[in-house]
Amino acid sequence: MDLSYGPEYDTFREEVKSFLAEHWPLQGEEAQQSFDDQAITFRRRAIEAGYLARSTPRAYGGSEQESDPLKAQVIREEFGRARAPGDPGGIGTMMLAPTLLERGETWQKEKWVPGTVLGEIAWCQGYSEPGSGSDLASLKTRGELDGDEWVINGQKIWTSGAVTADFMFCLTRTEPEASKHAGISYLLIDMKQPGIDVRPLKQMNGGSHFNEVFMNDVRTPSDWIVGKRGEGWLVSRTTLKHERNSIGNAAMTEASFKGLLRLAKQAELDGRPALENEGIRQRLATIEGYVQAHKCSGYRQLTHQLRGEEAGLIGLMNKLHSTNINQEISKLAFDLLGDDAMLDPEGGGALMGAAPRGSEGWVNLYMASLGVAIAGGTANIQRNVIGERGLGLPRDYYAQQSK
Amino acid sequence: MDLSYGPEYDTFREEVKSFLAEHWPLQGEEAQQSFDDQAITFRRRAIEAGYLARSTPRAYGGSEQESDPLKAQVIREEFGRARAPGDPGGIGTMMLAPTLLERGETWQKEKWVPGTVLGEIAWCQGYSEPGSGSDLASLKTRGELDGDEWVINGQKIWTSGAVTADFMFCLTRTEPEASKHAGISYLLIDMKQPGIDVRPLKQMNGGSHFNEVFMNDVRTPSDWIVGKRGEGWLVSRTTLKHERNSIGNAAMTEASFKGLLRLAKQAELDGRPALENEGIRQRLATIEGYVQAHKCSGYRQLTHQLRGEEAGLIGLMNKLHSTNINQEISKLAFDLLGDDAMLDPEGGGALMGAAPRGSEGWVNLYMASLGVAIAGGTANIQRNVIGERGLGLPRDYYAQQSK
Amino acid sequence: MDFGLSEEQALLQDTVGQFLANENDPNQLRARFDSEERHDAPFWNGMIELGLGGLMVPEEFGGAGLELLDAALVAETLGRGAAPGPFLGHTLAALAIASGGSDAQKKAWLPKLATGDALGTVALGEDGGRWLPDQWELKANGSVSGLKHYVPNASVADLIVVGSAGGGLALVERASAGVETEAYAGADRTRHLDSVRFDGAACEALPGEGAASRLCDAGLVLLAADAFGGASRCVEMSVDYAHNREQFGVTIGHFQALKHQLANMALEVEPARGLLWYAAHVFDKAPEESERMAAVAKAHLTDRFMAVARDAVEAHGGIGYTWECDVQIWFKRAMFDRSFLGSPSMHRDRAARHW
Amino acid sequence: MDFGLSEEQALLQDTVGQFLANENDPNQLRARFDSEERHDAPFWNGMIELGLGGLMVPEEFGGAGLELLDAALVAETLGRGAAPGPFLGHTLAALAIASGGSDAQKKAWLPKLATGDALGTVALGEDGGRWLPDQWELKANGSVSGLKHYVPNASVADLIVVGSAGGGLALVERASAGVETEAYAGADRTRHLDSVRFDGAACEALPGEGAASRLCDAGLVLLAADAFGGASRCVEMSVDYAHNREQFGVTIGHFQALKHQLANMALEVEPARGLLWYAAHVFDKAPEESERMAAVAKAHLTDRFMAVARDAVEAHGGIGYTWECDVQIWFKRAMFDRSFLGSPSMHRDRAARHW
Repeated sequence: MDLSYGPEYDTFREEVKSFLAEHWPLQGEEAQQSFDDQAITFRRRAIEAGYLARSTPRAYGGSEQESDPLKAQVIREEFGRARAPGDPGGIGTMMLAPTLLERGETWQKEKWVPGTVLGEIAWCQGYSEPGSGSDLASLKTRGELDGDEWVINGQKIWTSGAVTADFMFCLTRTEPEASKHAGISYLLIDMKQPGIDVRPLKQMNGGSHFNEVFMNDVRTPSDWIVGKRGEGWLVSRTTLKHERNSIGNAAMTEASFKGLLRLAKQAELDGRPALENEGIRQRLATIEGYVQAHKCSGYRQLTHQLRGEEAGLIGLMNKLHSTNINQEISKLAFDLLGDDAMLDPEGGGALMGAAPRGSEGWVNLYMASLGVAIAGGTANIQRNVIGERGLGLPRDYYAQQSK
Repeated sequence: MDLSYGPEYDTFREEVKSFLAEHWPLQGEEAQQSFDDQAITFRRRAIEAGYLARSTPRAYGGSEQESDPLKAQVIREEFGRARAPGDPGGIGTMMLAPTLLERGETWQKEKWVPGTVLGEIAWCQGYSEPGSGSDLASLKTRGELDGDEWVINGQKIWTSGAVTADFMFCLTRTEPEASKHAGISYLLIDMKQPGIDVRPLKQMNGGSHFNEVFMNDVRTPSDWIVGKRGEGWLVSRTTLKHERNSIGNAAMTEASFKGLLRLAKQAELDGRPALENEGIRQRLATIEGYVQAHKCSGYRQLTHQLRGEEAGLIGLMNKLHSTNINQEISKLAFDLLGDDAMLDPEGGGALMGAAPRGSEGWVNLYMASLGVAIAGGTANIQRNVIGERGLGLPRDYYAQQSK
Repeated sequence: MDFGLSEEQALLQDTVGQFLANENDPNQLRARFDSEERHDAPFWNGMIELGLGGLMVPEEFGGAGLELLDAALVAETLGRGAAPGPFLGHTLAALAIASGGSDAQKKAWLPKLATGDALGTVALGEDGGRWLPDQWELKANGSVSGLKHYVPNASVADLIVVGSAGGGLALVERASAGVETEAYAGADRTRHLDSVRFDGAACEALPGEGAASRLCDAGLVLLAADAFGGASRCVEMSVDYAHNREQFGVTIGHFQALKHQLANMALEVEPARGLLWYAAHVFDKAPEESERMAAVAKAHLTDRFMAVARDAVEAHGGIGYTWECDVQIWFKRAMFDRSFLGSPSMHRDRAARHW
Repeated sequence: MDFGLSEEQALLQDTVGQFLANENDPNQLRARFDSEERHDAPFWNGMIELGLGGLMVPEEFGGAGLELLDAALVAETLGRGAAPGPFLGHTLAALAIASGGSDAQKKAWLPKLATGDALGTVALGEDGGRWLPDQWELKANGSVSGLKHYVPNASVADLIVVGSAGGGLALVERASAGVETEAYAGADRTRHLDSVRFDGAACEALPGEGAASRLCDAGLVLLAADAFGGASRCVEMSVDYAHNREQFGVTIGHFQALKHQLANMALEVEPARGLLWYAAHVFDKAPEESERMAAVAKAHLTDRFMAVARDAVEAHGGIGYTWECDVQIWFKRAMFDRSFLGSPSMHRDRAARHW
């Protein structure tokens, strides 16, 4: 057991540092560009140097590096420290690019992957619909071939980033006669066309992270399909083989806890410092146990990756564990706010970030911790996954029937 | 809203008191009898006076009083204060006698009811089997008619009082060709015969409240059956129409909480009185909220009875609510025990009683609160009942199928 | 022995419930919640016409002469319907005058409050969560200066009952010189809060002893009642959703995990109904128990409401987290009920003093 | 960077696990648990033959020269198997001498402890939950008098390491004059406890500085390790039961409510594995973090074990509450782990001092 990165990676870290010292922030005229443009300029160089788009082939605009989760971690750490742009976050690099690389035609990869890994092209995901949450088999958005174009009608929901996205990858029912999963295709759609109506979904905290997307006779070329007709369900399940940031999540949870500690040190309860209250201190320390466990689980998962092993049970627990911890953090913070717990939340767009600084921010987190619990699979779905895939328990009857 | 019992019942209470002053404890020679015999002698008089066996017809040894839950409550209070024997507790008076009265033949009522309500005859219940917990339809104990006798073979479990019982009322599969519930009959069996082997089930706390009963060619007359052949399932579900003791349960919970308070006043935590610890105090006060709510729910349920109304949702919650409260009480007590929380529990036979006085008793409660959660339907079954019968949600798929 | 509602009480709840069904249906409620207006006078007038302005005002002064239990049943119904408006502060102001005012003060104010000609409120909270009589530091001696926080609907009130040092109460007319209100951006958009700064404003003490603690106990019970109504509604909304929303070809109420979560929610709420009744009942009939039971009820019920509102968001899935889903209205109402007049932990400590 | 076990460590766990599978199968464990004998010498000798007597004893003194992480992995495996015997006290006694003993003391005792010729234990607890060096009041100055509570297997030990006022440690031979043990009726029948009364017994101080706090930190980590192993086993037993027990024609694992309870149990346990490793790792490699992490790990893991043992009883239904069901063995082991060396709340307060 060794938590240091070892001399090889110390050397690598120095290389990354000198690259950054030379290339970020941009200088001279380049520094006058918009931030997005600066990011693209910088990423181009970082890809050339082998630091970004590491799993993407050079042919499609990546740097095609051997998989090395520890190098990836060093890069994240140093880029983070220098506040330099890393790989573009979000659904484009996380889901669309890997899917295209594994399943797409050559021309599709050439057309979309380079711009995606650079951050020039933004994507949104068209999976969920109002009538189908965890039950994708029931989706209703339909596409019909009209000459050499698909004509798409339907409604998507929970679509993050739809307002700014250039394209959507969209599960669409194209084979109405086929049953359930078998009738779905994976279509790519230009978001900047008439017939697409994006309506932000306002959250209870006032922010708007998600959208509804209404599609009315939306058109896309017949060959903007990934995989064959009716294979969309399979395509959407393409395994993601990127270098997962397993300890980033743990670091965020730790940052939240530190923020809670700061709050507890400042807050008063019944006229005394809150930290002197034994009930508060015990609750804090209990949360600390979970936070430390979560942090160490991050190390474990990184080690599994380094060794090329499956993460197993612990890999299935990340989301629910951090959700639970963040809920406990936000509840305790709420109790420390005193009368400020009646205030309107500071409705940021973000679902969850570092620890808030003011009362309204903590009220926001009190609500946002519920949103996070729901986004991308409710706690109950997470428990199904742990129970079924982790503990080998039988599948739910109704889900089974619906297959 | 009026929590006093009113003048009518004050008068009634005085009558009960003078009856008790005259008749309990027994005097002279009668006081030399065994306690069980004294109880029977006393109950005979109390029935004559109309204070016990109130819902049982005079023809079958009862006092045949009009239903009056408040009188019943006054009687319980005053008999309890005088430590005089009340109606015999347990399954005989609670389940067998009402079932016989509603479903039995006249000769059956005459034979068994009077002794049961007096406490001369003790019963045990043969429902659960090792392979069937909440799923009674799957039970395997079988009875075959051999001339004018049933011959019964099988095994029952969780049979309280089997060691001392005179008879068992036993669900038995007599119609093997009929499916599930339809093949079951409700037989009465003399427990004092060869072929019956009662083995106490030792609990984790060392006590033995339950038993296994093994039946090997056990015999009972062919007419010791309640209802028709194959109707046993229906018979076992005969509604109980006795005067329920809805606030007795709440009083026990309150007594437990008071015991916890006493413990908290005596205990030290990290060298200081536990009650000064804010965490402990908040936990105590949080429990108090539930205890008070439970107590008031008892008043509500009594009022529903007095008014002849259905108790509705609250009536379905009694057991799970008190189970939850008792678990919280025992957990907090456990935290107050310090190093004594390593001690062997005082393994009493009782599952739950008033608050323990010493550490071993609290350790016992810490375990017993789990046993109570399980006995007579686990928490999950209670939640099904609340969800299905209380909130109108659909029945569980598998339970439905098995009907 | 009768621990249940009388026919009159059931009728009172029905009447108010019917009024809300007509005048505060989901669309009307939504419009009020989203509105930037902080007071809806026509709606409040409707409540006044029902007699809700003077529930506990003695009949001789034009009120209904009812008890706290009745007012709590109304508060429960208002909480169930998330009724917007100044009922809480107004009712407490009237109670304060009825129980602590001089004859002249009663005559001057109670009829107006009962008829809605005057709108009352109470200014209790001070810096650092000092909500209760023995914590107040604001001095009121002929005139009053200083700051009160979280005063319900102060900007539209005519009369403010102000808590003062030593546990006293004083009347201040909002239109007087030296009274300024400033709006809070509170989460609960059904009951707006303002801070009130007094700068030498004229005030008149209420002479009656003990009125301040009666006022606070009553406030705790009314908050608990609102919380019970709101929590019940959260359970109902979640159960309704489970009956209607489908996944995998069946309504989600078929899923045992959700069914049990809903059962647990109901179990958190329903048994507390009697606790609420009891706390109101002893306020009316056994005042020696009132301080303790008001504290227990407020702590227990407002905590349950908040917890069950969180559960209701989860039970609604993604939609539960949106602004358009009504659950948020009750969620934010729970935030108000829980903090107003002091946190559950503060009241648990108060209840613990009686052990 | 490698936060995982080495091949040697995995092998060590396998070896101990295999030994337990052979020598402490469910029937053997049950016989030991039900037995009135408080020490099973042949079984302990088997563990000695595996080298478990001197895991952390330096090789020059006949031990394996391993670190706390290795000992914790063994303790985890023993916890998973609910292995009866004096491993905990013996290991801590050897560690105390190895880290705080004089050369002569090491030579005199370590080889014997490693070979099992002597059985060691530690006497730490005093009245009122005083478990830790800065709380000890027993005086040891050439001779020792006074009472120590909850000493593991004291009645069969040869050597007792006694904690003394000022945070010192001293060696006392159990056979000395003035040493008397008395059995506790502890719930955990796999690790028997005695009180030890010293009455002018001869003792010999360990000269090394800081050995007492190292001993206690190591003890906390070993308890956490035992708890992790036991908690994992509780989850496994419950999952196995859900795979086998049938109701309504299907295994009960089909019922979503139970499935989610089992998922929650696993979620309480599995993420704590890394915390245990980390606490052991910093004891070995970064002692400045050790006090805090040992406290966090002990509090967190022993609480999880107790909670999950309760859940396991419930997950087994009626049978889970019986003596014959093995769950109770771990339930009672959890009671030991949670209280021995001080409660979770005490250690949380200690961890909080580092904030």
